[in-house]
Amino acid sequence: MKVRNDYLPDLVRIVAMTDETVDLRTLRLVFEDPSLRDRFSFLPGQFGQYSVFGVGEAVFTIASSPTRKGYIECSFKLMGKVTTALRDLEVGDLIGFRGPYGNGFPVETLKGRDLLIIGGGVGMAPLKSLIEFCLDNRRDFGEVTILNGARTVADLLYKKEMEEWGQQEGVRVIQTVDPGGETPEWRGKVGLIPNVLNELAPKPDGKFVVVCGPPIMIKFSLQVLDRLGFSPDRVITTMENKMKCGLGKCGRCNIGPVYVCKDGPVFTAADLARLPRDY
Amino acid sequence: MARIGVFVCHCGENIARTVRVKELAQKAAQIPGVVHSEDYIYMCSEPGQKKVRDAIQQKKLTGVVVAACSPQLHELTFRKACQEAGLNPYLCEMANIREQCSWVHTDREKATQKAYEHLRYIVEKVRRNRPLRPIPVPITPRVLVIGGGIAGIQAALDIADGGVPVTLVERQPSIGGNMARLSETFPTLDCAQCILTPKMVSVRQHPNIELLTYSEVEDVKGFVGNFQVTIKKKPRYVDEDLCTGCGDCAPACPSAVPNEFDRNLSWRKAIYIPFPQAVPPVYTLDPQACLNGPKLFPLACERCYQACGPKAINFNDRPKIIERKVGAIIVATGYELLNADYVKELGYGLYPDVMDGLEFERLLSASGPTGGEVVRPSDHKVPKTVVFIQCVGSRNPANGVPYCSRICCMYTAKHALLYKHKVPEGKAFIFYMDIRAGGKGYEEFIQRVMEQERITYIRGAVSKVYGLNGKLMVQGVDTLSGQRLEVAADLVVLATAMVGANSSDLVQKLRLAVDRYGFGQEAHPKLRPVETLSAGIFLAGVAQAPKDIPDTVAQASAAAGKALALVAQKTLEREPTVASVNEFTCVGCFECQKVCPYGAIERKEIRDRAGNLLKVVSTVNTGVCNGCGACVVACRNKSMDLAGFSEEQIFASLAAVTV
Amino acid sequence: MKIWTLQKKRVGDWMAALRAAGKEVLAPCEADGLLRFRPIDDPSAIAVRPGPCPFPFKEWLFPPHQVLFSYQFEGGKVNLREEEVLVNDQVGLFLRPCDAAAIKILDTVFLSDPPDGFYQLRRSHLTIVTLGCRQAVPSCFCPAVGLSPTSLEGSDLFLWEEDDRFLVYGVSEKGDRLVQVSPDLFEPGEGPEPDQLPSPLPFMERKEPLTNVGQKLQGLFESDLWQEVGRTCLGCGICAYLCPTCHCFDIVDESDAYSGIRCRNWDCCAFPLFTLHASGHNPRPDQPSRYRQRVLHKFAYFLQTFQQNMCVGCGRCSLFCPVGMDIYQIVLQLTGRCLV
Amino acid sequence: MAAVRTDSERTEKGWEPKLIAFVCNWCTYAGADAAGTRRMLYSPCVRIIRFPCTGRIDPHFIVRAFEQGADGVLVSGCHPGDCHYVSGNLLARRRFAIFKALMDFLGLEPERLSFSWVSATEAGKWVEVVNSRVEALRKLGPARVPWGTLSGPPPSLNGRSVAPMPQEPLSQVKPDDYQAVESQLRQLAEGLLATGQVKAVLGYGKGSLQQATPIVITNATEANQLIFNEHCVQNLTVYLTSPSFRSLRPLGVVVKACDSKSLVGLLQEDQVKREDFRAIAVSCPGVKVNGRWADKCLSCDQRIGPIADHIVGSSEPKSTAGADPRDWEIQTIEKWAPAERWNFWMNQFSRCIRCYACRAVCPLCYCQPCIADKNRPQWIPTSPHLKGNVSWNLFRALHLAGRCIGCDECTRVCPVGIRLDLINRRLSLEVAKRFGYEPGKDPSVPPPLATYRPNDPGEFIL
Repeated sequence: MKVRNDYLPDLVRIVAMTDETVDLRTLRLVFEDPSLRDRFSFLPGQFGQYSVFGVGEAVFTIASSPTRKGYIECSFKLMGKVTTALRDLEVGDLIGFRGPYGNGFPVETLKGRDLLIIGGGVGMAPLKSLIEFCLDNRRDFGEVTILNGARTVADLLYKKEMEEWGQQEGVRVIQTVDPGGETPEWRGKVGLIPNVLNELAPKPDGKFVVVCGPPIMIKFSLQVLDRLGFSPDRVITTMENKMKCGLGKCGRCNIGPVYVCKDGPVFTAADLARLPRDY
Repeated sequence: MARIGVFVCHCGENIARTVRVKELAQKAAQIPGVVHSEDYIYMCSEPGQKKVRDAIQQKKLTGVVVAACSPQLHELTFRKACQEAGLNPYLCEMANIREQCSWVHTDREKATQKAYEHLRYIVEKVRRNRPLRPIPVPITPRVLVIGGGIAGIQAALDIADGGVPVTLVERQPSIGGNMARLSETFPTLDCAQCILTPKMVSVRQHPNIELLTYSEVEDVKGFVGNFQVTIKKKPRYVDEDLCTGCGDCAPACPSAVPNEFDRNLSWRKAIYIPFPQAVPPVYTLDPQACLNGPKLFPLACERCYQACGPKAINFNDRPKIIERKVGAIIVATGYELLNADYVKELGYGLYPDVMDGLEFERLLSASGPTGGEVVRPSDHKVPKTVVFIQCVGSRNPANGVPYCSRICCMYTAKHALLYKHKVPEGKAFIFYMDIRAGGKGYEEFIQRVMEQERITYIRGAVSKVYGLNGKLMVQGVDTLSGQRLEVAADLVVLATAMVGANSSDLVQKLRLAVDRYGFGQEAHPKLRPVETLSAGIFLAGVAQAPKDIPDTVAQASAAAGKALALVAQKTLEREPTVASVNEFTCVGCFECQKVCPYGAIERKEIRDRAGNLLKVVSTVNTGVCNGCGACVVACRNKSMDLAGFSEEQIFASLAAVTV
Repeated sequence: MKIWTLQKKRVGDWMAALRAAGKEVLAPCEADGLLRFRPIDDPSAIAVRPGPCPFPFKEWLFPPHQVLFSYQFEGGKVNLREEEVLVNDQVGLFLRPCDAAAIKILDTVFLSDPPDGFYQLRRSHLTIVTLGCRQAVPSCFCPAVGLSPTSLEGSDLFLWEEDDRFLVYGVSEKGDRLVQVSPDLFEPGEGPEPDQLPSPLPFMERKEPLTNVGQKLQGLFESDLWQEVGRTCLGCGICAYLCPTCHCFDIVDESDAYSGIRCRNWDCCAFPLFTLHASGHNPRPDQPSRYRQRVLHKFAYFLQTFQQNMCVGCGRCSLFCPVGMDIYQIVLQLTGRCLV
Repeated sequence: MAAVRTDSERTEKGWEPKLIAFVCNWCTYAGADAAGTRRMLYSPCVRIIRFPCTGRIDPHFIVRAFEQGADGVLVSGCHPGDCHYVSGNLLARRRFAIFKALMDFLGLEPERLSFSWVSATEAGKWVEVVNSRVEALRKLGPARVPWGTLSGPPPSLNGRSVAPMPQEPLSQVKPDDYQAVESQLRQLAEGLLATGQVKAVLGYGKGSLQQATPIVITNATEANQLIFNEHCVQNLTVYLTSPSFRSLRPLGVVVKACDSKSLVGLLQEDQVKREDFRAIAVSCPGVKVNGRWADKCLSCDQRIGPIADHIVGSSEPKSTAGADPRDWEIQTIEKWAPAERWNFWMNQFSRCIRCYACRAVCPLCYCQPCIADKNRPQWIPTSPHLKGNVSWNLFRALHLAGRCIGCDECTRVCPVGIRLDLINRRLSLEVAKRFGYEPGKDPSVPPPLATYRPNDPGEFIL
């Protein structure tokens, strides 16, 4: 008997790939099943399980915006078994995808607001989805400030996109690299994101902040935002715990009573403050 | 997914006769990851190779599999072709469908299937190959020679003549080694000193040779091409530059001790020169023998100082530490004579007139303690009957060493001959087990001694030597006649076994494998007799195994050639198929280190940012690793892997042949 | 609630009838010294001992190894093949009340949205026949988690041993249908309410309530006590694998170059790899923090999400722990009610 | 796995045996090439896989070959003394001797696993070896495929009662024997803690359900919580490598004679430093498992093990040691036909649930991560199906060969009762017989599989 099988992925084909950095690659994927191409919908911030058959699954956020139909994108960093296998694939190869999972960014709440979007390293991936969503629904959102950082100039993601975004009206892009990571041609800032944030000292004024990046960066950025007077309800971040099922069953990603895969990955700083430090 | 190209060779009819090559190429095209597949009559021909190059470029291949003959024949050919087309050569491998398939099977069906599975295995392997680059190892153009005997001298001269600087380290005050002790050399009976001394002088004068006598190797670090050597120069208490070797000091010295160069058959002073032709020709003050005591303080006697014209004596001399970087090392540490209990049973050490071969050499030598006159040490009388005993300790696994010392038959014959020449009326008896005279002119020499010199050869063993009424009674058995016999001798000369003089200390510093008799282990007993298991370290002379002077000199030149060939390159390119360690998962049990025959595995400390030691892990010195993979198997949690034969490759290969 | 009686010697007839009706009977039986639920034909093979069967029933609903789907590679293509699951109607016979209650807990996990198809299918084919406990073993602590030797939680039929017969309580319709398979074996009977049955409850020692410790335990999250209680945990998976409610799993691929399967295997929060990220970061870096997760998941987090504890007091984890860690005592110790 | 041929496929008409040959590059591969050059015909049923050296050939590759459906495996390399890498084949000889002994014990037909020395010139020998192996496989028929199935009902070892059981020499042990040790132990621990010689004492305390449980005492006043009795069965040395115990160094650890041997192993393998612990050796009359004297205690004649910094109680060897009843069980198994042995062990392994408790309690299973956790490649299938279970149990046994000191903790804790002790003991006997080595004696001696002797027995090699 065939059973409901949420673990069965849909086949997606790699139609394009972009090397963002030495160890970070973006894939553009198209569902094999033509009906799915139209039917598939998701929210910025939601994620999926990407399968390399014979190797396994890995979780990445969908890096493209739901407003851009017909394909999805993911950016992944060379880390373990699955990402290594993904790295060996070529345009035209088939992989599996199941999703979308998780809660996504609260785009309804964000509507009408000024946004401060802070991303470090591969943490820019979910933010790219959100930014593209905002730009595609430009009138729904206020000013968008993007603070993007990486260890070195070579480690910055979405270089082309950043340039395009920065040219849009009401969008400001600030880029920074860690001290020592700059090149002679570098015109951006030099400094760790929390420090740059401190320096910029944005005013809360009803702004919503979305922070995404390595745990240490999030930790210190939240502290700075707190000092700057941002309400924890209006500071939004995403968690990345180890996940297997994506369905709130396998017991791996929970932080206290919360399943990151189901109840997250998007949390407000206020939510996080209520959770045990088990991440 | 990978983009593999498969090229099936017909080898004329050699493969195509048995294997359906067209079918093979078609089936190969269906293997996941294969994007190009073709067959051709002679893949190794230039048009064949061009097919490979073109496909690499046109189809952007990430791997190449050539199904043809044995990789031993053409892997290099095809790898070169790949490299020319811009593909890393290590992404190309061969499936051997000729030697191991078409030539050994007749059933076309089964041979084709086998060829297909074999091809598929290589495809799976190549899919998981990583581009590798040869490991460059820079080479320091200097060679260290340890030991200044004839082997070390010859090696140093050859290398220096080749234009490469040499540091020659000798433990004793003078170079020359054991050969300097010899009287005349078999089978031609040239005087040892006469042929050795010019070489010793050349060593001293050669601009490319740095001679460090009275020095010892303290420490050796690094690896092939890059050894860092620390040498300790012991204090001579005589300034080598000021000393003219005039010898005025020695007569002034009131303290005399046995002269070790003469095997204690004569005396020397506390300030001495080992022998008149010593190189360097300078004196050495032996603090152990000096009246001032080993610390030369407080000074009670300064007579040598007073006698020394150039004021070369310096009581405050201190050891000097000399550091040298060298690219290769030649170990020419020579031999010692065995001092086993068995030797004592024959009266050695008990009766002064039982001596070993080297002592007898000194007696025979014109520069020896008696000026070449053969007299008994006990009473300085000329011995009328001399018994020579061969194989003392040699070929005697129970009480000595199991091997043949190789030179005793020859030198004993020489001893007997020289004795007979000096004491024509004397009687010489030789006890032997077999006569081994396997060298150019050796058998003739033995025959001459036996036939012309009226020396009595007795095939048999000696059980005991004891003193009776001023004579040495030699008890033995003539195994040819089965008779027990006893000879009353005036002098007994033992041809004692040779053992390697590699001190365990030095061996450890060099990470050198030696057998239990002190002989260095060569990398291959037949094909690489000069190399050791440690790349860049070579053996010369008796340090490797007992041998005579011509063999020693030949091997020394061979070692010099090897060392020269090594340092002649600016950098050394080593095969990149070496082991590597995953430091994250390594638990530091060092099982790998225990099984590595090359000492390529080192310990590495992993510390956190604060400097706290987190763990100690293994790390592979790629300059030393030979890629055998023993460590990978020994590693229980597979923190090790071997490039070119990785775990992933082997597992995938297995899946492909067993399906 | 309907009550029948069933003669013990007729259990075999009942089993035969159930089998004739196409049902598979799973009961505790012993093979090579190992006691676990196995499909059986012969009633004499049934081995019921005091206390729960060492190996819990969960393997029949949530197998240690479940193939989710398989795939083949052909050239550049991948063909996915869904896994067909063949399930008979099954009767779980002689589960203990704690085991039945545990299945209810698994239900909350696997049947809550989105339901797990594999579990759902098996669960819908399963009827649970529980045997009340006339005797407790020292490790039992069901009263401490709000259950009892006569609890009906999760049961479809509840049996009570009385001399040569069983009192049979019909707890659910599903259970009643089992009686209807061979109604002549069951005589209508009378009996006390299950909680009035002469169970060993009054004599059980381990009944200090663990039902309302969640808040307190969570408050201890940063406490050093975890180091103390968790230090001797060896990180083996016995407690989780023998626990009737633990349900963590791993998803892995097994393949060669040409085909493979994706499957779901039991996993355990005590294993170091459980939460290890590919980046090398591990939110629970040591055994005490993993043990904390186990305790908190059972007695705090699950409670918050599903309003019940994830522990049924069967005591298996404590009894089979290689180093004698007793979760009952440890929770008491952590919440300051026990000094041992 | 889909790739494995089913039994029916394999027994169809036209079945041909499949022999996988693992050969070294320098001798046998060249020998096989030579056979080709001379056009010597041999069976096409062989598949040759080239390795740099027999020293690179991991027993696991052989297991994998069988797992994937090979009917037989042949390993071939250079004759002793000819190894291109000096000693690879000599190390391999030791490894394979043990592996072969293990596979024999598990019931793999001996003909399925062969070893040979074939030099580059011995083309004829190569042909002969391959043909004879293929013929042997043809006679045996297809391997039990997929690897790890039962081909019939497993025999039972439930013959313990009829076994010639040794007298239980431990019957004379009295409670007093423990009590004296216990009180001295408390005194000693108190002293060690009070004087700061150790930061903590790891010993046994009273458990709530089990009669003894490991406890950590950090305060001299708590020393009276330490107990020592016949229930103190756990081997506490397992904690010495635990990160949670790092802050407690130097740690006083209570060891019985058998546990003390694992300290030797840990020192030998650089896992503990001598200064990090003090071994508190308790004079042990014996311990019980499930109410019976532990098997290991029946033949134990020591009260104090090799590493003892402090001795509590008598160190006199016991005069009453008897035989180990497992030797009889091992003999029984060895009398069975291979198929029976195979079924016995497959039945055992089929129960494994991969809780890895055997690994967790083993003091010498300290690898972090373990090979079972390694997924590139997946050495051991993690699924608790028979194939993965066989791999796991087989490799744990191999990794312990020459290292297992026989504390039997793995067997004691196994929740499904797998007789790991029989496998460990069988391999220990093999190591002792072949290499004259006994684990847990001398930390300065290299473990037997990390070394070799030029004249090690190689009677199993063609």
